[in-house]
Amino acid sequence: MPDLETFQRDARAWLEANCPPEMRTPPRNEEDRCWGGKRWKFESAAQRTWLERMVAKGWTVPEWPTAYGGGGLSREEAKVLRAEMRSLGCRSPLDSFGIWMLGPALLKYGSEEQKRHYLPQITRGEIRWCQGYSEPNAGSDLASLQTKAEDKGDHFLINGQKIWTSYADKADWIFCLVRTDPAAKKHEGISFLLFDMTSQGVSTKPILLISGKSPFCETFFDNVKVPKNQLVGTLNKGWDIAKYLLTHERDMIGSMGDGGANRPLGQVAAQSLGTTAAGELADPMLRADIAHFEIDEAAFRMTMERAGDMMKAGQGNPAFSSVLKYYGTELNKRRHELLMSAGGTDALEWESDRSHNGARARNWLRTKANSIEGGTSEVQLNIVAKRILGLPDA
Amino acid sequence: MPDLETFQRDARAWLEANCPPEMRTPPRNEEDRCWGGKRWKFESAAQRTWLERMVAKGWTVPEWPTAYGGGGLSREEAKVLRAEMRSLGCRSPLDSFGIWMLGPALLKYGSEEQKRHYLPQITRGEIRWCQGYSEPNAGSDLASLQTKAEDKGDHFLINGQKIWTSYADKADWIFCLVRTDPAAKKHEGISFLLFDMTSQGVSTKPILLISGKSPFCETFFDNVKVPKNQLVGTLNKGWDIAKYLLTHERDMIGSMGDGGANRPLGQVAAQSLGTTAAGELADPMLRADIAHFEIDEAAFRMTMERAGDMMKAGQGNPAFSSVLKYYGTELNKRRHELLMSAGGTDALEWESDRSHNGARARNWLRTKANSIEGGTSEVQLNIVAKRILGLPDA
Amino acid sequence: MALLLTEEQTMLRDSVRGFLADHGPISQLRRLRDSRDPVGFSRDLWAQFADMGLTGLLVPEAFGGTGLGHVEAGLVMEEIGRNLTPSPFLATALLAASAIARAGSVDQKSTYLPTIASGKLIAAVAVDEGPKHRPHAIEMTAKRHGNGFVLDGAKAMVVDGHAADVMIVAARTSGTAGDKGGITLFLVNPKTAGTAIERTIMVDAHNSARVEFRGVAVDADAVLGDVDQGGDILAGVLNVGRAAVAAELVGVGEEAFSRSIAYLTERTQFGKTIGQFQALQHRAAHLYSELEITRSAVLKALQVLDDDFANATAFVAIAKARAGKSSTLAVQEAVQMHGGMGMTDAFDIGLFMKRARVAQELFGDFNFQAVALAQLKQY
Amino acid sequence: MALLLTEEQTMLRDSVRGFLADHGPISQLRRLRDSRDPVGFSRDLWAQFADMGLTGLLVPEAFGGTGLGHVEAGLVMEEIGRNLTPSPFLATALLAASAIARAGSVDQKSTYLPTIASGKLIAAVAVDEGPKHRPHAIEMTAKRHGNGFVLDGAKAMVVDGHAADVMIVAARTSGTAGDKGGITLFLVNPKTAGTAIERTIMVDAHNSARVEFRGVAVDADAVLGDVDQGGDILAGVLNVGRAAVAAELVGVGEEAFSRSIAYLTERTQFGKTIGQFQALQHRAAHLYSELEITRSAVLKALQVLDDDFANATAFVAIAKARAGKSSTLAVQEAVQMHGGMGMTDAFDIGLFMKRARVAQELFGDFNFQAVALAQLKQY
Repeated sequence: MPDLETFQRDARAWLEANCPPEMRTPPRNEEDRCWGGKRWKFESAAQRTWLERMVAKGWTVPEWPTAYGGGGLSREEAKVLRAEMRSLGCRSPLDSFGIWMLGPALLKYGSEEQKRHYLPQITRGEIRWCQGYSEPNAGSDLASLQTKAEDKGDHFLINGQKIWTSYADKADWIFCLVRTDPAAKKHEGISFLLFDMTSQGVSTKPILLISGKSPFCETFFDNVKVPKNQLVGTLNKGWDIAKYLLTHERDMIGSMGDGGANRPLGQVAAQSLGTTAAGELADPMLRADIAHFEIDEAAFRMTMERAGDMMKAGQGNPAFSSVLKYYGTELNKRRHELLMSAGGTDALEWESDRSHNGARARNWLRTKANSIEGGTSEVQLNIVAKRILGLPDA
Repeated sequence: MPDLETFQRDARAWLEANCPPEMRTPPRNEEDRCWGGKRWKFESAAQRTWLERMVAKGWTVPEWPTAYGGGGLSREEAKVLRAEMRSLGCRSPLDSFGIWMLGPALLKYGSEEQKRHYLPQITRGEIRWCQGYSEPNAGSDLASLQTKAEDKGDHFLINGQKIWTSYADKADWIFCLVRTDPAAKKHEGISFLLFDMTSQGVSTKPILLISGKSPFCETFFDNVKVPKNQLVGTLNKGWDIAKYLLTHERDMIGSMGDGGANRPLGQVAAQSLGTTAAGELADPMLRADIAHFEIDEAAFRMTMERAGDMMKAGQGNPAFSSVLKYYGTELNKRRHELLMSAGGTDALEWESDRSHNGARARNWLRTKANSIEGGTSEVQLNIVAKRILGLPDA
Repeated sequence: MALLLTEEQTMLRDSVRGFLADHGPISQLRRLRDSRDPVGFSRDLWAQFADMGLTGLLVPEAFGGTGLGHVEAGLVMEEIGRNLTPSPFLATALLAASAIARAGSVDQKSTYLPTIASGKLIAAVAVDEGPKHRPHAIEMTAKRHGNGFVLDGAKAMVVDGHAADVMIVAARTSGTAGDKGGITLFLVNPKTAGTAIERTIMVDAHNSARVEFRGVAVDADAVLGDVDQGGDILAGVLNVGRAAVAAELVGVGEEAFSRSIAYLTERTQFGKTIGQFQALQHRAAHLYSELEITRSAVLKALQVLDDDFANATAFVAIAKARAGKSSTLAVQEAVQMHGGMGMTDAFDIGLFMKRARVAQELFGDFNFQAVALAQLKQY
Repeated sequence: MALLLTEEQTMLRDSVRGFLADHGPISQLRRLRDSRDPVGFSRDLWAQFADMGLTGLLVPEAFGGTGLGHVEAGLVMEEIGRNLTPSPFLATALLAASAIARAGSVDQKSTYLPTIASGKLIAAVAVDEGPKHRPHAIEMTAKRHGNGFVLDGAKAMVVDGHAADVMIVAARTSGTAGDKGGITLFLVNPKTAGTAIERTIMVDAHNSARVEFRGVAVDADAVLGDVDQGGDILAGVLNVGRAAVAAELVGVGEEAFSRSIAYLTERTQFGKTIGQFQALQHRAAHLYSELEITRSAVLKALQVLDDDFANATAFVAIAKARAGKSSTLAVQEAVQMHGGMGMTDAFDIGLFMKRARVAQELFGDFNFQAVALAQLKQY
């Protein structure tokens, strides 16, 4: 593939010339990640420069069509680009629910007018989006959502409440599931709307988690007016879009459980607990648990690899992502339980400098949500039982 | 309690005088246990003498009324008697489903005439009984049994098939659940019948298990005539008797998981695998598993003790026996998995003298039935969820 | 003896249960935590404990206590666990009182036990030095100096160390880290020069401190028991602590469980009460079995401490191991069954998970107890 | 390389799958078992293996083989596992062929490899001496005597040892039990005086023997590889064996699983197909996940054996550990889900449980692999 080699050489040269050195180090904290949006304050000139240059190339979204501000790259080219960015240590120029979630949905379900209007803004990081899916009384049964949108002629009138809205307090716009036909069956009266978070009647409230501060909010809608042209797809067919996006989200969360970049647990434990004269971890029972974990984790990483290869080869069941989500998140919880065990009481300090403000404990607590968010482990097991194993409904 | 002390002294004196020395050693094999019945061949004169003497005292069934051949002892006296027998190492004079199962059912549900007829025979070991409950298509759903008993005026006509009938090929009579009203709801058309296994139309076939030979049989009924006075309790109310007996059976099987008499696993494993210089089992991962098991096993034994004490004190939920059955059998399966692990390939020999004809492997395989027979683990968990935790039906 | 509570014990449990639900509920823990209370427990509640005779539960009647036993101590701990009540009960009324009552001189008993029983004295026991409970690994030294000793070393995870009026400190008078012998216990006034106390804010908002001793001089009569013989006393004290924390974990686990069951019968999803889903029913039933089996092991250990204190180690190890494991399962299942709500600080369930994690470490986690048992059983 | 089968590999799998389902099904195992067949495998089937080129799968083409790789070997083992086919494939075509092809002299290769490839020679590898796989614990000695060696010792769990025409025997030429060095491999004719073979009837009705060597004299050219250097060759052979048995366990586990799923959709209880019960659905879905994750690990190990043979140990340990654990879960769940029927000898499901247990032990059980991995990772 001579073209791909040329592309690789060119991409590398461009990255070397254009990626500021400060943007070639891993983000140290939340602020080092660029989320964009109307209220965004760049951390540094380099962060701004890097975003602007990548936007100009269309490489904040390398595979989107150039007509909408994308890079127009093929899947293979995009893969090469990502590999080159990784090899140079380039940071992501823009993190965005617009790119990860809304964009794919608009590309598939949006009108041409909506694509031309919203997608370029997303690629440039001009609008920061949040996702209005979950509701307090819905939980795993997402489709039972109650936030209603009444047809008022030229606009919808929105009333209701969302929960687990990530960065709702920082977002400019929301993509939101609402009930437009309360009389229909629960999956058939839902629509997918976009609207401005500064609209009259929108308010947000951050959620404190057991691990401490979080990006999550409760979001309230009190007689919010939304123009009708902000409906995406067909009225009352929003559940199709939701399902499409949920699969995306599942893949993302499942892959977080990979843990490939993490230090081997055995080493971490040996550092805090020491080893015997024979070089064995000083806690023999913990050693057994860690060996068991590392076997499972390694095998899971191989499964991520195999699932990726199957996808590329056009093999495999799409519901397999539920296996990855289920196992990956349970594995990640196990990892953090073992880290806590290795850390002992040192890791239980919540506010000291010594414990980096309880970092290990907070991470541990945070992992408990892994098997809840993006579809609970129970929901994933239901999916596997039905869509892969073909077991009958109850 | 001066009376109890007197009883203890007298019982001990009697046992010392009357229990033949050969009957004061643990049974070495199946044949050493006395099951009685018309076709019974005593292994030794001592076995016969011991049975006859105990029968004469009513002590094959110490707590049954003397009118029916029992010993008429109080619960406390019976406990003292058992303790004295244990302390002298006396064998059970008579093993019998008549004593364990049918007797209690007759005492509770039988007519006075039936009690006077059947119970003394049971106490004397004259009739060997088997239990006709399970059917091939029923399984956990015992009440869906299909063996039918048609009312033919002076008798019932039985047609159908039972499975898992222990010692059906050696038994003289059977106590059997049959469907007497096919039109009624499944729990409401069942009756409890007694009949002679030598009746025309009864045949049996032993079942070979994965562990080898077994006492279980398939039992077939082809137009078997049963006189009507052999119905126990009310017609179509046999399910009440069945439930009563199932609880008995559950307690018996649950208590088998106790394993109190077994050698500590750690010692068994250390014997076959050796220990390190530090005195630790040479397989560190197996050591971890065994320690975990022994903790659970010890705690389970304490729970058996507590459950017994609660029962005596009139506290506790009768459904607690499901906890014991569930946990005890799962624990016993774990024990045998660990024993196999400690035994390695030596324990996998199936026919050698070295392996005592595969004794360890056969026991291991046999334990797999523990969580199936007498109500599966799944059924026990359903019972706990509903009757103890009060969770709603699906 | 029956493996059941006696009538008196049941009455005590009921009275403590009602009392703590009223006066030491989770809202109190939240208030202490959110206000960053410098003491971290309620002194009022402790005074009420004294009025009820609980502060002197293990103190002999001759020294002003109620002279009850370990089963009674466990009952109180269980209710403390159920309510997540921060209280000096564990360190002062159980650990310190037990150590002094069993090993103290007549003078020491007269000095400390009545004030513990009256609720006037807060005490702490300082054993561990690293992140894991390893009582034989003590490195802190006590060197003879004149008539007394000089203490040097640092202790971690000293429960109530920031509030203690007296500390029982385990230091090495001979041997080296890893030796079972050579440990001596000292009664130390934390105001003594050279003592530095840092209160550590823990994940569970319960109280703990790190304590440094730099050339801390103590008199010879500060020795509790005999020089070099502290290991045996300590073994007994730690067994009391393990059984007590196991009882607390029973309370933590069962309360988390009963809240989960309540949630399962309230919450609806997909048109059903989630408690109708069989997969959750079976997990709940399994968890119930685990908790009941743990309850037996804990009661047994407490009874053996009462009846045969010197031979309780295996029973206590089984109890603490089981309590750590089954309460961990209970809080994990509780968070998962509560779904997203369980992840919020506004819900109580996360507080149970936090406390269970700390209590799992206290006086040895599951792995510690399992190794101890394997060693006792010689494999 | 993609972690998938290539087109050629998929074709091979499909052809072996069809072939074994027809010619090596479970009924064959039953017949061999119930007739107490003295050989314990079908010589006809082995001849057919030769016709298909499977006997010489790891034999280089220059010596009459097909020169395929470990992934292909794994595919055959998986189908063998699915059908519980007793076959010399593991010991002869994989272990012995691999050892001789990698370490043999030109003479040894010319002598043995073509006859292995043609299906004429049955071989066995004798390593373990005790009940557990402990390759460093070898005590059997080979003492120099004239130009050759004299072998003394006893081997256990020699797969196909009763039928072998040649045995590769690991013995100690220096050092003592526990040393990693000092092992030498010998090619021994089992008819040599002093060799006593006892066929052992195993729980799974597959073939194994115990072999005793009392003063068995062999020539110098019986040495495979170099004297004292057999440990490295053996490590490679054992890795091949581990990965192969892991692949067999994938077949065993998945077949037991798919039979369970079929049963769940057929059997009714309480008016429902039992597959409708959510508790069973979740257990089935969990088990499916475990098996799929194991499948990845096994394929990976086989690929690494093909690509980087010398560095495959960690991958192989992971594969064998996972395969042992998840197949054990699969057969346990299978028996439980089949209820009483699963306990009868008349049903096949128990045979899967038996084979899984033996394969778990072969070349190291889960615990052995876990320790190996911890040692490799230095903790």
